[in-house]
Amino acid sequence: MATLVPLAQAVAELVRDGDVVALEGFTHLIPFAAGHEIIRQRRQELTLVRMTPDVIYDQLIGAGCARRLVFSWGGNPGVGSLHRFRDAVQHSWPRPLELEEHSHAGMANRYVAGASGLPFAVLRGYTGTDLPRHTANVRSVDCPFTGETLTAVAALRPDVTVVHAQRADRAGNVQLWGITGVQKEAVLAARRSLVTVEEVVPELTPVPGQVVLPGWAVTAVAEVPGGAHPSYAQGYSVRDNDFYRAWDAVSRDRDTFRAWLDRHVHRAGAAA
Amino acid sequence: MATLVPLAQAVAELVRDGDVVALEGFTHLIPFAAGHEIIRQRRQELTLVRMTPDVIYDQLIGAGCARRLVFSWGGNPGVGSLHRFRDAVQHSWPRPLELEEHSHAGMANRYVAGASGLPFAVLRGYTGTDLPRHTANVRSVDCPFTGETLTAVAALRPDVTVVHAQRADRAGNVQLWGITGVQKEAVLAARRSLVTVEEVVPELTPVPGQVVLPGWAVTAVAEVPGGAHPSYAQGYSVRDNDFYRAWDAVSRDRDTFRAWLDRHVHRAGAAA
Amino acid sequence: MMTVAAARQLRDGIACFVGIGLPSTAANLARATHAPNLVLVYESGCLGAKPDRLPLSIGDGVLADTADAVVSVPEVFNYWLQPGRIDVGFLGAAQLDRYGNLNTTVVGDDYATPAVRLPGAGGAPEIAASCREVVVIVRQNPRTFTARVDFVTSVGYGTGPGDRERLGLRGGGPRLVITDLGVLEPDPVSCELTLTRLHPGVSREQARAATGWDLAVAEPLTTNEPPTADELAVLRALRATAEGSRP
Amino acid sequence: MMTVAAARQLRDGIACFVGIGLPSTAANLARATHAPNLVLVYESGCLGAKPDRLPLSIGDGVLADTADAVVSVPEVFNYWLQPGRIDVGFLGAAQLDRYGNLNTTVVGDDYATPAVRLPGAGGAPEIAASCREVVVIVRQNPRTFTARVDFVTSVGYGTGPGDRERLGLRGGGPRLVITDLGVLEPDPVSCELTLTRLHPGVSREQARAATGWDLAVAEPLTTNEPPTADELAVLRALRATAEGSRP
Repeated sequence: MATLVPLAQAVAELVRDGDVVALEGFTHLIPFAAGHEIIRQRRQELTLVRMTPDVIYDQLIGAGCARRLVFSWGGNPGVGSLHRFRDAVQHSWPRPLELEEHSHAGMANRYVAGASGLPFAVLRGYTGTDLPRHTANVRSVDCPFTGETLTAVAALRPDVTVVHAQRADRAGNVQLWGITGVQKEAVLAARRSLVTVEEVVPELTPVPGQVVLPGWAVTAVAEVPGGAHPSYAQGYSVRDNDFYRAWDAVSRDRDTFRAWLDRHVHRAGAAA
Repeated sequence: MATLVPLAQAVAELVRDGDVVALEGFTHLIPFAAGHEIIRQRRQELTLVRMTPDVIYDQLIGAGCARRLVFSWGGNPGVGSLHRFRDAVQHSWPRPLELEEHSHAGMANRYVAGASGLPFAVLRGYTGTDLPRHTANVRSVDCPFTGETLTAVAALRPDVTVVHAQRADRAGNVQLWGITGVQKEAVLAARRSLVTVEEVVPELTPVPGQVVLPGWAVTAVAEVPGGAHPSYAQGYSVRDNDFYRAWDAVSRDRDTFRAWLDRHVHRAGAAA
Repeated sequence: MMTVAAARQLRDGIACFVGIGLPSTAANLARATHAPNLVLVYESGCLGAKPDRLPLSIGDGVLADTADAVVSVPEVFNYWLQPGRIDVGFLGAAQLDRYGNLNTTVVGDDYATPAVRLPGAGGAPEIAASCREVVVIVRQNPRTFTARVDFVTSVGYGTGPGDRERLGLRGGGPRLVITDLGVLEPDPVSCELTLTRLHPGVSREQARAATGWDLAVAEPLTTNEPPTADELAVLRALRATAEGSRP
Repeated sequence: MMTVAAARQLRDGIACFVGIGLPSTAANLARATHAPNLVLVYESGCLGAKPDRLPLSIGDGVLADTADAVVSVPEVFNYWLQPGRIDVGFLGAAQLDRYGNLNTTVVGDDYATPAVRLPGAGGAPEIAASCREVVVIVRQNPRTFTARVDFVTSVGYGTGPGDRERLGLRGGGPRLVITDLGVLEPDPVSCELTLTRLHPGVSREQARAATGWDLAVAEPLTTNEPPTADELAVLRALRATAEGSRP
């Protein structure tokens, strides 16, 4: 049964230095507030996992929390590049960042394998590309029936997965809807999980398109209204496209970025 | 784009002698009316595929439509045995019936592989049981990362899958909800598909727990109100448990069964 | 008494994979008495179903209506059962041997021409493989409790100690076999099913006579508490909801 | 003109896998003009999205709100893209070679210390592998149209004829490359991208000068019809909905 705890306590208990941490949310429901709390608690040496590292990972990388990034597409959607990510890769600032990169199909299937308790997943993918040359987690497997050679990807098993959802009830049952991405798989693949929610309600009224994660499959739930900003929570907020556009200028310069981080993450948390 | 056609025409066009035919619906939404139409059109030599062959397959088998059955659990749920199925296996009446049997997990994953365009699926299953000795469609596969030996099942690719759903719109988009079982996978795994629906509506109002099959992924839709009876369509009907109980007596005796079939299937169709 | 004994095995808050019939009755009895937070998982995809009446089939509408989540059948097996998220799996059988291997496929020596064709495997092989522990509920007689099962549908302890590990089965295997006569548990060393408890009014001789092998008996052999008035009242009320379905 | 040329390629009723930016604009232009039944599939899991404004990201709420179905990300790749259900996939690239192989990963000789780190693969490798055909939309200049891509993120025709079959890629590969100068198509024999059409006002010399290899030119080389007034009006109206997003 998931416990309901404040965000700071949940991050303190569930996210440890050196962990493999997945923050998921496919454009929608990105757990920004939890990411900021990880920065505030100055976690180090994390392996950050995410299909689409976007602004929240740019912030975590720029803050120096990450040693390694496992991903399939790193950019500011609809805007352009992630400058902190590029600065880390191209100039090792603020520290070197190891990369392990995949395709979306590969990452999604790695989570599926993790959620399924299997060591690998099979797909048609990567063939003929240069991607498999740079990771040990893509190999081939022969079909035992047809002999056809297919691609195998190793299961992802994060130490902790963090996602944001619209609602939870007091038993920790979690409800999300709209674009639900790979969150169910990412939570079920992880050893521990933290879900931040817009609100805790007495009862989860069914909603079309919902995904429900039973409380007994989640470690902790923290109520964090607006915890997905500047991404959005369908039914609660809209995407703050201006923030994404403004991030381009903020993140281009190291000092501007540091000032932003200090003001909007470190001091914002201290005041809360 | 799915075409909207009468049931008799749909079965005439889509279900052919000798086909591999899957009628799916996990206790809920079982396409009885379509099964009866297959009997009325006296299809022969079918390979019938279904996780839970229950009363509708008892009827198809007793009517002599099937040469082979691929399944994972054959019984009258909550009541007992399927007497026509047993008579076919134990006494070759009305004709011999070849069996290929699996576990539920195996069948479900065979459909998943078919829907995914893969020749096989990987699972933890069958190990240590006598099931793999009697089918060529269960083998082992070694994980290319850990070396662990897992089970592989061959993809299922029915020639035609038939399911029942609550609603469709005029473009053939199909909506079902409640227990949705393995229907999406069975439809997507098949070369052709037929969906019978309780009603065709101008617009599909979203419903919690819904599965929507886009019209461009379905071959034909036929409006057949009550087409799941004696199973049920959540929101439209309740399960006719008395029918399932009564079937036990009807199906025990060959003559009683034939009389039932003549009256409730052959003549019912002729009148329609 | 089988139902009551089975219900008592279910601790509150655990997740339990339930088939229809006795297991479903037992699980719902437990939920209505000492285990209100028992999580019932049905292979039809209903997670956390809270039926207010006994369902006749595992696809009964009341299961979907009351579930925390309804998922697809592939998902219930791949994401929920296979990774070992389910604490207890309930299984029945037409035949069972001294190592708790189960047969629900065919009776008779020849698979192709069986004496009795049974329903088959269903979810059982993977429930037996992957649940943290398995509880078998089965009536005890020499035909059912047989030295050798005609077909291994679901693996208990295979041919003895170490077999589950060798086969890569990650669940714990049968922890209890609950019959109409008493309770059997695997010997911690030999894995052989051993009579550990009798139901009230049953003798060890009756139990041994109802077993098709030389049944080991634990010392001391205890006797189960008879059903309480409360258990019986709840059970009767539950069965009354089942629209005349068999107990 | 790139957007209009791309939109014209989309026949009504087909299913189209759409990324954000130019492909999304082109697909929505087609839907608003000659192809009202075009099925837009976004990798965020939105099948049959019918946005009434241009989404800024592939996870925009308007896509989920207007979709026929919203499915999980694993499902959109495994059940919809991988089996070949999508007719046309749109891709962009930072580099492209004469066989239509695409790079969106790194620019520079050394993967570990790249000159420019690009976003990476996303859905592109499997879109390139599995869609029945691929349309590439990319601006044409010698830096982008390069003799050898620094990294093969997505396979076009590999090293030439037969390579896709050898690799087991089941989609047809790039059918068209639409640039700001014209249109290239693979030669049916050699698979080499060949200039087949120019946009109005562009010369073949301009196109050859903007290509980092010795660009083959089809005879006769035709010129695209300029955008119609209707196409331009719809395109302007669409872009006005995009909240100041880049064209």
